[in-house]
Amino acid sequence: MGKLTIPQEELMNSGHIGCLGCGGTLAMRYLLKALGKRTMITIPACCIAIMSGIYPRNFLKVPLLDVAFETTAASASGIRAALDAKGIDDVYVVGFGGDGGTADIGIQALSGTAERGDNIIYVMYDNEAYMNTGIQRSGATPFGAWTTTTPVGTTGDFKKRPKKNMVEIMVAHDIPYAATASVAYPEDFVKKVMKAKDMDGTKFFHVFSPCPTGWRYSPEMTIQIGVLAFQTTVFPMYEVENGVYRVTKKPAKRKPVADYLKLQGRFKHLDDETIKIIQKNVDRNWEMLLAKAEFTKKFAE
Amino acid sequence: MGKLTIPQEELMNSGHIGCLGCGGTLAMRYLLKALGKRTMITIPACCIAIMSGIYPRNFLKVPLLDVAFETTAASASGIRAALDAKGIDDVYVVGFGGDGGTADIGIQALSGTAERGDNIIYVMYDNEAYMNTGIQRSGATPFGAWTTTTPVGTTGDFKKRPKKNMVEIMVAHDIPYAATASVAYPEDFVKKVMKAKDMDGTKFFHVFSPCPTGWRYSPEMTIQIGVLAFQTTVFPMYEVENGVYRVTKKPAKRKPVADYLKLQGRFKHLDDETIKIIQKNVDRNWEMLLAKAEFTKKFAE
Amino acid sequence: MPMDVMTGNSAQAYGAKLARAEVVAAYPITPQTTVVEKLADLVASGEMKAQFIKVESEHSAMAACIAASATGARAYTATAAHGLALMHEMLIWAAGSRLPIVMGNINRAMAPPWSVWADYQDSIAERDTGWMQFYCQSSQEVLDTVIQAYKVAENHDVLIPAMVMEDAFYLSHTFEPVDVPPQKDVDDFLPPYDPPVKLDVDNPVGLCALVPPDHYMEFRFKIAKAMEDSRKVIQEVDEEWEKKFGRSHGGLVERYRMEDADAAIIAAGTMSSTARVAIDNMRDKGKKVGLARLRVFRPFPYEEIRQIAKEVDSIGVLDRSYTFGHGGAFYTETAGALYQAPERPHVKNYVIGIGGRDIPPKDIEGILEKVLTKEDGGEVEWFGLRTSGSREVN
Amino acid sequence: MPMDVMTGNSAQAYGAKLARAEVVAAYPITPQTTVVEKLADLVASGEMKAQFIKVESEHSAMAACIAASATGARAYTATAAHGLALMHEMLIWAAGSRLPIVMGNINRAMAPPWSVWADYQDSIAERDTGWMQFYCQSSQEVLDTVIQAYKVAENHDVLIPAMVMEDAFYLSHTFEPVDVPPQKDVDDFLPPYDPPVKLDVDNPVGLCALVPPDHYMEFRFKIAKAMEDSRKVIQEVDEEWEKKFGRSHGGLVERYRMEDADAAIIAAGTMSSTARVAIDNMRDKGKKVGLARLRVFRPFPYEEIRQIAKEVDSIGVLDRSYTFGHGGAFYTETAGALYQAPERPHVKNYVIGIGGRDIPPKDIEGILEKVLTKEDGGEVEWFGLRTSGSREVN
Amino acid sequence: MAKSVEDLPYIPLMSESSAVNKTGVWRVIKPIVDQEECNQCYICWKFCPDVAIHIDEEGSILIDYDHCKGCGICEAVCPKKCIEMVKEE
Amino acid sequence: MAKSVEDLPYIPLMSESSAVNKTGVWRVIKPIVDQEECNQCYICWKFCPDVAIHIDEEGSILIDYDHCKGCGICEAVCPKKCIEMVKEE
Amino acid sequence: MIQIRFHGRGGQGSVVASNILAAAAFLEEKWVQSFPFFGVERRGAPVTAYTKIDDKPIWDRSEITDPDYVIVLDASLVAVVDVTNGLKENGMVLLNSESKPEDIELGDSFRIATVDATEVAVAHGLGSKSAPIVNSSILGAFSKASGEVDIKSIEASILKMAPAKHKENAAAALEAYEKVQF
Amino acid sequence: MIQIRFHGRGGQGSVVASNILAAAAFLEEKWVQSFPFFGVERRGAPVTAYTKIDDKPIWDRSEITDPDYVIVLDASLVAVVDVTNGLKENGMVLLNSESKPEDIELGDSFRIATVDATEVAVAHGLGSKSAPIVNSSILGAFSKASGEVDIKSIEASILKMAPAKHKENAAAALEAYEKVQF
Ligand SMILES: Cc1ncc(C[n+]2csc(CCOP(=O)(O)OP(=O)(O)O)c2C)c(N)n1
Ligand SMILES: Cc1ncc(C[n+]2csc(CCOP(=O)(O)OP(=O)(O)O)c2C)c(N)n1
Ligand code: SF4
Ligand code: SF4
Ligand code: SF4
Ligand code: SF4
Repeated sequence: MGKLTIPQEELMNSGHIGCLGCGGTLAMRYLLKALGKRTMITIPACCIAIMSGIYPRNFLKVPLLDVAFETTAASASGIRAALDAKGIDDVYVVGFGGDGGTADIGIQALSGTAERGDNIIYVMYDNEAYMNTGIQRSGATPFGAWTTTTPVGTTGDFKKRPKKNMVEIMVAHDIPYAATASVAYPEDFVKKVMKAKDMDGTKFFHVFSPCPTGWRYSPEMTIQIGVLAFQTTVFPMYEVENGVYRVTKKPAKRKPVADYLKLQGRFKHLDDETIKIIQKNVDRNWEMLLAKAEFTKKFAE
Repeated sequence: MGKLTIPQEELMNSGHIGCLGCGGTLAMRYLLKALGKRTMITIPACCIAIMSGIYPRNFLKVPLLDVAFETTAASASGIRAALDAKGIDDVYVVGFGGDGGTADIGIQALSGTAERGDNIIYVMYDNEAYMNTGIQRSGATPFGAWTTTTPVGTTGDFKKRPKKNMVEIMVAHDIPYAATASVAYPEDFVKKVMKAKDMDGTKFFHVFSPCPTGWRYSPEMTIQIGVLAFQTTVFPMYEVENGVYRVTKKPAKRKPVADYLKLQGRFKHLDDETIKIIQKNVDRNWEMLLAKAEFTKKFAE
Repeated sequence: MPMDVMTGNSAQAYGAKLARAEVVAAYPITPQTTVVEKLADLVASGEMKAQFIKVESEHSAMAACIAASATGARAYTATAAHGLALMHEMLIWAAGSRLPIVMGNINRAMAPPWSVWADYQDSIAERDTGWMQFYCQSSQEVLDTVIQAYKVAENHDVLIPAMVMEDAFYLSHTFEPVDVPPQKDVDDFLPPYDPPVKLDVDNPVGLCALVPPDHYMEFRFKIAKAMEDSRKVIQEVDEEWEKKFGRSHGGLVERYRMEDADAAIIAAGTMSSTARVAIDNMRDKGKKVGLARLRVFRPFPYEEIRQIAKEVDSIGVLDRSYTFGHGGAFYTETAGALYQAPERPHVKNYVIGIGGRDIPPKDIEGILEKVLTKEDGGEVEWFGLRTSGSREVN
Repeated sequence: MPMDVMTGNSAQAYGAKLARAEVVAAYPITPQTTVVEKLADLVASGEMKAQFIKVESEHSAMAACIAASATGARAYTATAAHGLALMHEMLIWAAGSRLPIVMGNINRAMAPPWSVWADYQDSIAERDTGWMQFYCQSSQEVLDTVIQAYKVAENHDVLIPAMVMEDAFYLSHTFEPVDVPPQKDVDDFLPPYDPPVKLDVDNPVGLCALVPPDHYMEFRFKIAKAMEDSRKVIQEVDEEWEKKFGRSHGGLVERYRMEDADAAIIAAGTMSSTARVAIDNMRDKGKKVGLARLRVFRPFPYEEIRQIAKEVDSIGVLDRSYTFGHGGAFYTETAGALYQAPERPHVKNYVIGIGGRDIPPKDIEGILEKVLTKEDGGEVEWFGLRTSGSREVN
Repeated sequence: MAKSVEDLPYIPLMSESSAVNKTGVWRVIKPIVDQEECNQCYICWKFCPDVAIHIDEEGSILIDYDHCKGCGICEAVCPKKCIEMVKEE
Repeated sequence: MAKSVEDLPYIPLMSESSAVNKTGVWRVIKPIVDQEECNQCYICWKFCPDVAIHIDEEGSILIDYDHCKGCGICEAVCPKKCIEMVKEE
Repeated sequence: MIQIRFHGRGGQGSVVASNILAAAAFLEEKWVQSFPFFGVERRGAPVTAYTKIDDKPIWDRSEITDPDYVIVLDASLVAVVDVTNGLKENGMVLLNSESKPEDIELGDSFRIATVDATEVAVAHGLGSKSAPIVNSSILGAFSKASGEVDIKSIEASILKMAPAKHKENAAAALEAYEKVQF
Repeated sequence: MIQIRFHGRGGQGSVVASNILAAAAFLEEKWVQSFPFFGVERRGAPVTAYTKIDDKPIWDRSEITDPDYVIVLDASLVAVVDVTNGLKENGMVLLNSESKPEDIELGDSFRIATVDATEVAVAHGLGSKSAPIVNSSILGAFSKASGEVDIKSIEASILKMAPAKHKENAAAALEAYEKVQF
């Protein structure tokens, strides 16, 4: 028998009703592998919230509290406080929300939790739009993307503002740990979770979770899309511990963003000019990240 | 007649009901001097919201919309959209909120406005607690401070988490301009507003606004406290243009934070050990800021 | 595009477009989503000239509408269920500010448990916020009512915001014929928004002052008064609409086969559409039954309801929501209004269709039968509840 | 500390402390602030063992309470007006989840215009959320009711959250004698919270599923049923309290001098306290008037109200809120409940004290006089409205 | 199927595994593993979003066709190209 | 003072300057300017939170005692020490 | 009133088909309603949609429980979904299948029609063999097999409402109209 | 029932005074209520608070419009606030003032009492001359001038409830008790 690179135990059930090739479910699967059974999870309205299908089914093997869309972090804080009140200190508390539920409507609760430093793990699985309601723009939708509320039309009304940078925002909250991860790199993700899970305070993960339905690509390409996001540095892999940046995985050679964009229907309207702008922004962000990794080194204690 | 260093026109009325020596009112006064008459302002619940006293009085000479506590930025976006719909493009739209209304309950609306890049000016006057309701902690309350909800007590329950860093959070939103300012340095503040007001997109100001009532110092010291915050670099003066940091004013020689803390009743319970921690954090933040100013230089276009 | 086939949600969007809404601020939620998407399309294609603020929550959607309306722009939004609930504070704000915002609400059951199907708890739970509430029974009515609602709301005797309700899926996603009136005719009908006061740099005033006990009550009374005055305006606007466009939606309460009826049901939304079939069937069997459709729930049409009480001797009130601790809101308010009526028909409450349970004509026939015979057994019956024992609560 | 002098807000905080609330999540708002501050003090001094989550908004306060309660902890919060309104969605959530959270609400008028003074629009606008509502008339009742509310709410036949109301300033900031029972006695009265189901890693289940139309209605019916069953439990718990602590607060409706009364007023909160003085004065003049104090508005005490209707032939319903488009909620619901009663006394609505307007005994005497003489002139009167003409709306 | 009110718990507990949903019926194309070629690297196992690939006692890859939706990821990630998607009958 | 409902506008407009609030009555100590010494640097003017220091036509500092609350900032910031706070009668 | 129920898989356009059919009947001055059964629509997962057609306004807004016609866009669904549930006696099932009507086993009380809509669709460049877009073809077949809606109206509706490839879809409908067996 | 109204400035502790007075009466087994007039309390701005004292439970929760006593913590307020508004005929005004009662002009229908509470307070180290904490002293004076509440009860209440300097406050009350003129 070969060697497994991530834990074998499955705490997510099959039979969930995610789309074919859904990246978000992989994020959940890996996370639970890293955390194990003594985990409680709270999920706001999003694709993952309805994975169980209908009453009385359940796609998870750990305690699960479905909560209102904008309350994930506050709910996780509430669970933690209840456990603390009861003296239970060996259970991980996770808030697991989509990018919309995290970066838009849930950002206030998350900001509050992080400011208080409540001892929870927050995972944002990022499919870059409101998918559960049918592909509307979110704050995390990248520049250039089509969605049903950035419908291109005759006015070229694709998303014009950059993707909201949640890791940076969380780092600004002075939390002990924030990191990116990708479903295309489960070992990296699992390792980061293992590293952070016992730190005190609020831990944040931004997990790149490709969505064939919303991004308009064929379901078998989910992992490939994740790999390209990494290789083009559209979505780099890094972690920030107490303000100190570390790139956890560098592409051997950076590929042009066009390689990533062209596989996805949501970008098919982009002209070369716009792709150039995107490339420029990706370059700048990547250089910024490297520079931060460099200069924050000396702030590591 | 001597020379005025800031515009003479007063767009704020006397007779407002702020406390003696209120720093927040100065923030409003300077802001309006910098923006002039063609300004619309929206104010959420906070000390400034009730400055007019009771119906039918008004402490401002520009159009004023009092709004619900958590809606400042969304309200500013709404005003801007209405002006755009009517083709009015020579009016500044300002959201003016306290630290609680901005960093806590209003952060989501602000984050949304910044993500969309709506063309407004947001000013957070920071008195480091919920003052209008009687000095409860806010996310912007600094480490170590007493408030009525961090009452020290026998458990040493002063605020234990650092002040939420709003400028950093806003910079992470990729806005064209974010800056600190202080009522102790009106020229610096006015200059920054003049510089930013015509930029397109969301502009953010974090204005240090000492509060004799909540900070427990005698009202005549408001300016002095602001000066000390600057000199100790508890609250440094800087601006961030498109991600590029610039320290706009450096203290000739940094004073120890104790000089700042000891003037204020809200810090009187702090022991030397804790003051040392505070000093350490202030040092680290200051060095970080200088480092950022250094490394981001090359990202200036 | 005069007569076309479209969903209730498209009809909402076209209503907003024809009304020339200038600022749209909205957030997606099933089953409202296609309203937002349609508006995004109309704006992106240049067909509709509006600023579309793609807010990060419904709370901000309503906040932005309030600010835009206070600045003198015609503002529109749409939502459903949790989105509406999240706006609650802002709904009270909009009404208190006397801003004639119009909002579509696609009635959906509230969680938990999660549901996306039709029921009215969402909008019933806003009955105390000071908004007018229109419940529609067809896509045509949705489109027409959005436009009518602006005309009513912006009337200077009214200046009260309005919600235009659609049943989840039964209207929102149902494709059916709709006559789309020409823009010119709508423009004739609905003049530009012209508020008595607005934010204006040339005329600076402050809005939403602090008002101590010496005047607060008087300002609230003015809202009460405006809401009372809206009754007449709603009626007139629907009549004017009929004159211009050839169809009326019944003003506050639409009557169906009420002539010489012995018994009537009071109902709203799509179930009152289905009820017509049931009533026709009953009438075919010689049973004298009729329908009073609650098109408007706020202001509550107590005059019209009292009129019904004069005519029949048994009334069934059908509620697609239930207020825990009392009864269906249509019922308790109807009973409340009838207390002062000289006539005293038998009145009973039927709670039905909760959480999207389907309401076929035969269920309504079953209820009509009970209403006719004044069948008793408690004030409130959860009709169609799956049970092995008794059906009543209350 | 047996008998002490304290404000209603301190009484709230001591109630939560004596009930051994394990998780407190709250956000400050005038006039609730001193509840939060007192709790912060009690926790910081170690007198109260609780986790205090200093949330960034009321929406998160209720979300955190819901999650804590679902994890098996006794949860408490307090708020007022805009804070309550901001929780609206979460209130429906808490009730739908059947979580016995207890919350203090300091009734304050809603903006705009801004006001910090007493009126009930805030909690009336939550009448459809599925929470029990207790309105208190003294600080003593506040303290006792917080503890009673947990006992009622946590009863396995109930499992419904509860709000304990105080009038802004009239109770919240009024210093008066309060008997603080010993912790031991309260512990005897109120056992630890023991929910049928909770989040538990050793027993993992999921809460708040997606429920399609085939079962949603049945789950909602269970809430309706639980709310009905709470009536008995509220009564019993108050009786048990009286046995143990020597004072009752009247169960759902407290009666004052109703013996042989010809006319009665229905009122709640501090105005019913003041009304006693008015009633005594009237009785002294030989006028047979009484008071039915609505201590509980949810569940609505229709049985008790119908009993009143049997006894008197004129009723005045006093509302410190107004539902635009109908009438005061106490009134419309009272009239609704009376519709089914065999007796039919004269009933009229008096809207009073809106936005903190003071209600002296002589005003209530004025109303009692009108009620006695069945003075007419419309269904609803805004009593004390400053006007040069007519006083009525509706 | 639908239960009456008396038979339901007081809240809708999620107490049954979603594995009762036979999502295999969604499948239009079907993965077939060439067990000969497979070198048990478990990359397919790792990336299956439907937890529909199991490792049996011998360490072989086993596809759970009751739940496999036929997304084709396993085929796409298999470095040895020993999984093939074929049209469902 | 309190108006009747007919005399109020439809919403509570803020249409009157707050200057009608004579906040000078709050004052316990009172700034007195030594006009001789004052060199018209206007630093006191700049920092008065109550907009209670005016500059007259000659450029002199003028204190508006109707609104000055007596916070003492002007005294504190005056570099020439020519403002003195004295107890209010 | 005529009531039609569609069975398909997520991604095959059953809801669009129900709308196009309604729009086609509307062109013939009929009153119509069409609507989906709302669940979670996932690619490959079973999906249901409905169309009602009548000569007078359709006030009844309740679900369809006893259809006159059932249209199945993917024959493999027959094994998974009870497609004839509630179908009226002598009602018709139209299947996308290579088989002949007589080879389809769905009981004796229904009329069966079949068309190889997949083949037709692929021939007109509508999707691929494994993911064909069959909704236009099946509507063409329905026109002929049911006689309820004229093929001209179907064609016009497709030209107006198809999300893409209007002409190809129309042509496919016409071809399927010819090829349907019943 | 006895009704007392306090006038002071924000920061002088009028509300605390009203509470201490209520608590003192409560010690004498009276029923009490005390509450502030809620406005924005700013340092220096006029503030009002109330105390009600009775032998039986106080059900009347309305505001006090016709007090029996008015206590003015800062004599300069007389120029700013209508302190005798509603005061009952022959009611008493107690003023913190250096003047003698007979030199105070507030009309003939009221009794006047004065005490130099500022001097007493400063002598006991309670605040400074410009910001004295006079609330304890004035309560001591009230005890004597009104005869409504025993000075022992006032003292006990101060010891329990003063926010700081319990002893000094109690001593100031006792001294003012002796010094009040009426
Ligand atoms: C208050 C509120 N507004 C809107 C919704 C509707 N809603 C449910 S899920 C969802 C989108 C979720 O998007 P995201 O968080 O990005 O997760 P995804 O579905 O994309 O995985 C929306 C808008 C809701 N449930 N509650
Ligand atoms: C939803 C809501 N919650 C709470 C309040 C009460 N409230 C009004 S102002 C305020 C504090 C404001 O604090 P901040 O924004 O820091 O401004 P400051 O008063 O300190 O100047 C609070 C909690 C409110 N108005 N609305
Ligand atoms: S829409 Fe995207 S994120 Fe949602 S279940 Fe489908 S693939 Fe996953
Ligand atoms: S409390 Fe502080 S911020 Fe508020 S008015 Fe007073 S001094 Fe200004
Ligand atoms: S096709 Fe997809 S669902 Fe099926 S086994 Fe392969 S990866 Fe899993
Ligand atoms: S004392 Fe204060 S308020 Fe008065 S003039 Fe000087 S700075 Fe202004």
